[in-house]
Amino acid sequence: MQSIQQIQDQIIDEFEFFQDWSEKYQYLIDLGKNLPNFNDNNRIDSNLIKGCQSKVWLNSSFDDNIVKFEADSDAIISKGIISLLIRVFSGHKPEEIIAADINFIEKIGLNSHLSQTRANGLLSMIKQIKIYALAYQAKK
Amino acid sequence: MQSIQQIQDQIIDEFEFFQDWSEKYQYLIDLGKNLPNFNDNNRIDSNLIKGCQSKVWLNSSFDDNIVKFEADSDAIISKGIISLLIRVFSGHKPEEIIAADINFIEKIGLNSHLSQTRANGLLSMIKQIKIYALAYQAKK
Amino acid sequence: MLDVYKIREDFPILGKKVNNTDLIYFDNAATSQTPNQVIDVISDYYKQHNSNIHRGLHSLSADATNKYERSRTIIKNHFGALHEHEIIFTSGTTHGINIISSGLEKLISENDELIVSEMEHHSNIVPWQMLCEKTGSKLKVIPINDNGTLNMNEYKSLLTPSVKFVFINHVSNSLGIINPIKEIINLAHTNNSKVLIDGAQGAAHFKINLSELDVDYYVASAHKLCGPTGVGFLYGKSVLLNSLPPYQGGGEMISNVTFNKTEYADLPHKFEAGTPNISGVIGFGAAIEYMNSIGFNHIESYEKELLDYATENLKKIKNIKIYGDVDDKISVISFNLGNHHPSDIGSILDQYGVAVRTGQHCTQPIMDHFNIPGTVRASFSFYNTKSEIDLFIDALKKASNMLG
Amino acid sequence: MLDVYKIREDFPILGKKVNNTDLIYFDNAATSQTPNQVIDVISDYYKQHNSNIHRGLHSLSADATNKYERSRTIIKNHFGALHEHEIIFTSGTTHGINIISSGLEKLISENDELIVSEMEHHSNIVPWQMLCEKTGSKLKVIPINDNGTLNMNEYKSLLTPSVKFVFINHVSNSLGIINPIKEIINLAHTNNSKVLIDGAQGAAHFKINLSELDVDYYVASAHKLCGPTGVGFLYGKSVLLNSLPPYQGGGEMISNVTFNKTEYADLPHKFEAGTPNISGVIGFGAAIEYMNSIGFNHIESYEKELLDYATENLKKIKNIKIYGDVDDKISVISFNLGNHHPSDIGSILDQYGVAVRTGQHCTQPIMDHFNIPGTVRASFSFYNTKSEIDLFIDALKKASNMLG
Ligand SMILES: Cc1ncc(COP(=O)(O)O)c(C=O)c1O
Ligand SMILES: Cc1ncc(COP(=O)(O)O)c(C=O)c1O
Repeated sequence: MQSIQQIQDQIIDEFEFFQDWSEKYQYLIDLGKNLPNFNDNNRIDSNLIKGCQSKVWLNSSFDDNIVKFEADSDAIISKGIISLLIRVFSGHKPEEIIAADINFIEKIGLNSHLSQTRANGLLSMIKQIKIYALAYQAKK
Repeated sequence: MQSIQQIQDQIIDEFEFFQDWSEKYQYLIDLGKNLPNFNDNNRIDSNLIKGCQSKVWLNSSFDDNIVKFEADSDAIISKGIISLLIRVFSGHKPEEIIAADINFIEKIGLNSHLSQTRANGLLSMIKQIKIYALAYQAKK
Repeated sequence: MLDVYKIREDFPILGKKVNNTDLIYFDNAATSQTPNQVIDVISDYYKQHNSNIHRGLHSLSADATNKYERSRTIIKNHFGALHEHEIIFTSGTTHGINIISSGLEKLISENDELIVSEMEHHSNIVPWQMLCEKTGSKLKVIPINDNGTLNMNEYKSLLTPSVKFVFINHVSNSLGIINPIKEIINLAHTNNSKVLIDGAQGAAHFKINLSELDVDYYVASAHKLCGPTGVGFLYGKSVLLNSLPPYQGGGEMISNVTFNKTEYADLPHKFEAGTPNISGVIGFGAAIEYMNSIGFNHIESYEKELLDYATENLKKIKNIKIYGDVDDKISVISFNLGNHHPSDIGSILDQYGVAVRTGQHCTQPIMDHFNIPGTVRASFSFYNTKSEIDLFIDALKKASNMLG
Repeated sequence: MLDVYKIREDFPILGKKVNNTDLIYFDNAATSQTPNQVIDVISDYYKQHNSNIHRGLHSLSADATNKYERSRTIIKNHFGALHEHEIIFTSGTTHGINIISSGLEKLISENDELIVSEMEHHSNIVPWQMLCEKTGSKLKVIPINDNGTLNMNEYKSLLTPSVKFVFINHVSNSLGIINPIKEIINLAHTNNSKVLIDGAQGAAHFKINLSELDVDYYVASAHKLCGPTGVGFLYGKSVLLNSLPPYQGGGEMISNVTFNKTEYADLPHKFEAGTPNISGVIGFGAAIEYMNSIGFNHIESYEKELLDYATENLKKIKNIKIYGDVDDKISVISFNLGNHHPSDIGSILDQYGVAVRTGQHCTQPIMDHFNIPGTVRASFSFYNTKSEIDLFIDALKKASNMLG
């Protein structure tokens, strides 16, 4: 299994191929479309993340000291971003998630293409992911 | 007895002698000092005029179809201005007072030497004088 | 006729580039842009006239006071109020509504009813909900029809004797629909109900005469009228404003203070506690003068032209759904494209330099009515052009392709 | 050291002529003047960044939001708050006080007592009188000593267990006296009372750290801090602000609206209903940065120098009476000359270009205490000079001669 940093580096490499914002957006849209189906039972209010203009649901599970995430959104670009976050965070130990320094978003130049509102949504997602990890670590 | 307009014209003539604002102010101050004593019994709240920074009392009497005014203030420049107003208005018939068009203040250039706050106070005084005249006319 | 290219020179921001392309600003219903004529008046205020107002004896203060009060006269004249003191300066529409809702606390009781509509901005819903919570009175809601207009029959049947107040927007901010406020006011008055009109969107697009309308209260914000942020006005009939208690306590709004007894000042000062937004009020006056120099009749007809042009061309796009597509509208178009989320459309349009608003537009009940998460809202102003609309529609088609 | 002649170049208004003579602006306690660094930021906002904030997806809105929130960070850092959301933007000190007084309506009851002082500004008296009227609670008043300072012994004896709140100004606006707020806060906290400090005059003259002071609420206005009109801030400890109900209803301050139930947003939005004074907030941030670029330590020591110089020279004038002539003061001098009415002095000084404030300064109880109709108040700022003070004293002597 790759480390969180390794995954981020990989994503950064992938984005270097894109010539302009529209290719990046197209890639995010495609990622969004291919996000694995979300379990309808988890599409509940308590899984909603505050602070996004679109609805974003995030669910997590913990098994064998590994946290897994699944997520969904009613907006496709949000789904694409979520897909990247899941790729980065899902399948790691709580302590790794808590310690992770998330730098790929800036490096792939997504920051400047995300409005403040979207960027806040993204921060809320990362915060929620870390809160889950903290909760699982405390449970141990 | 001169008309209200004649008295105003006289005041305008007098002020033409003054070279600058300080002479005008000195004149007002002297007028204020020489304002006849105000009857202490009339120094009551109901005679106070609203809208002046200094306190201004205005009292009136009506006899033989003639309105007489007396006034006082705790500020000397206000007293000087009041003195001019009394000279203009006191001793006239209610209908003359009501109809009077007060133009001397602008013409003697006092406007530009009176702050908004003072000018408002002046307007309040004239308004109160006219209200008294209206009341006496109604009584007839 | 209006020379739009000449007018655009007054608005420096319209020459701006965003995301390496020309800005196309179609978010005018959220806030309008500000011409040099207003920006310069504000700068000039700070460079030449800045001083606290009303109580000062010195020349600078007299100067600032005159300018501030001159704005009150400009606004009184423009909106056809009878007296200067019927114009209360506020920090905006929301503040104006809250002055009234807080003032009514003592005047509304358990058995009274209030009416709002389903198409109100949250600013014209939440204060009345708070008032109802405090007083035990009941809030009744006029539903909208499926074309977005108010259901006037329902309004008539809701207007029962216990209704004390009706709160309606002049123009819906999310749909652009112009409400028949004259009829709404007349019906209410026949029923002995008072009316507050939320004019946040109305005041900017046509000239109105408040005393002829016979409206009881009217509120608006300068920032939607080419004016600065942080200022607006509340109009109220003298007799009504006089019957309300003051809103905030502070300097300006009192005439006498002792620890035994405090007397409140007369209108308008009673509602203008503390140092006001002096530069904002002066800028607001300049904005009204600027718009009048263009002429509201020209603004109205040109904006109608833009609306018709955009509506016609948008309708050619497959799967577009416009909400509130009726005749009586200001230049606002709210739509969705297929099943795409409005935020996806908005984000891509932004990359093409087109600024539109997406989401609920602070009118969640409308979105709930149509069962949608929100809309894309393009709102045009008299400084926008048809070629900007062309570029917007182009960008929209590209967004549609990208989203597939 | 501070180079006052260099600093004066930042303030265009200081070069103005009034009544054919150079303006000498000594009315800084009423409102401070605004440097180009702030004026330009405001113009630039309207020329390059104007947009409604927070809910917009487009770049311009993101840009305006970033600038607005950046001001919150500047103010949080400058005043030593722990969190951004402890800084609520208001339209000024008066508004900030009213948010708290209205918020306490449900939290204060008949048997509670509140403390203010005899030296408060009306803005820090009237809201509490209104609160007492609504709740039946009692307002107790700390008297001042004849030198103008707070009677701290009386304060201690007023601090009984039923006292829930203490409301005191940091610095008296009419006398300039600096109150021992650290001691006032500690005594109140020992008594389980909360403290609101009215910092309208304090914030401008020295650097303070709100979390170290452990104050519960603090309010101030930008227009007294080289900033624009119509903006200020309310600081409150998170846990206290969270316990208060919202003040105004409207957009921004809610997270969910239906006609059945409305949920309020988190801090700071809960208290920032409606479109805020965006350009004002951004200008406020610029003003704090400007003053920090000069340095509050320099400002403080230079203003002290001006105060001492003016006090020394004023005292040489026959029949002058200074109110509040104590050591712990900001650069404000309140005085009367013989029996002359302050407005007579003020009017003549104005003819010599000197702008001072005259009257009660919204502190009628202090004037009642000294049994005077008002005072002449000269207040100096870091951009004033000793030669201006010389001219002022000259003019004062001439006024005295004229009045005889
Ligand atoms: C001590 C004090 N409190 C409150 C205020 C009121 O401030 P504002 O008018 O900015 O609301 C002032 C301003 O004069 C003041 O000096
Ligand atoms: C119809 C309507 N009402 C009220 C408001 C609130 O105005 P403000 O935010 O200026 O207080 C708006 C602004 O979006 C509006 O469009």
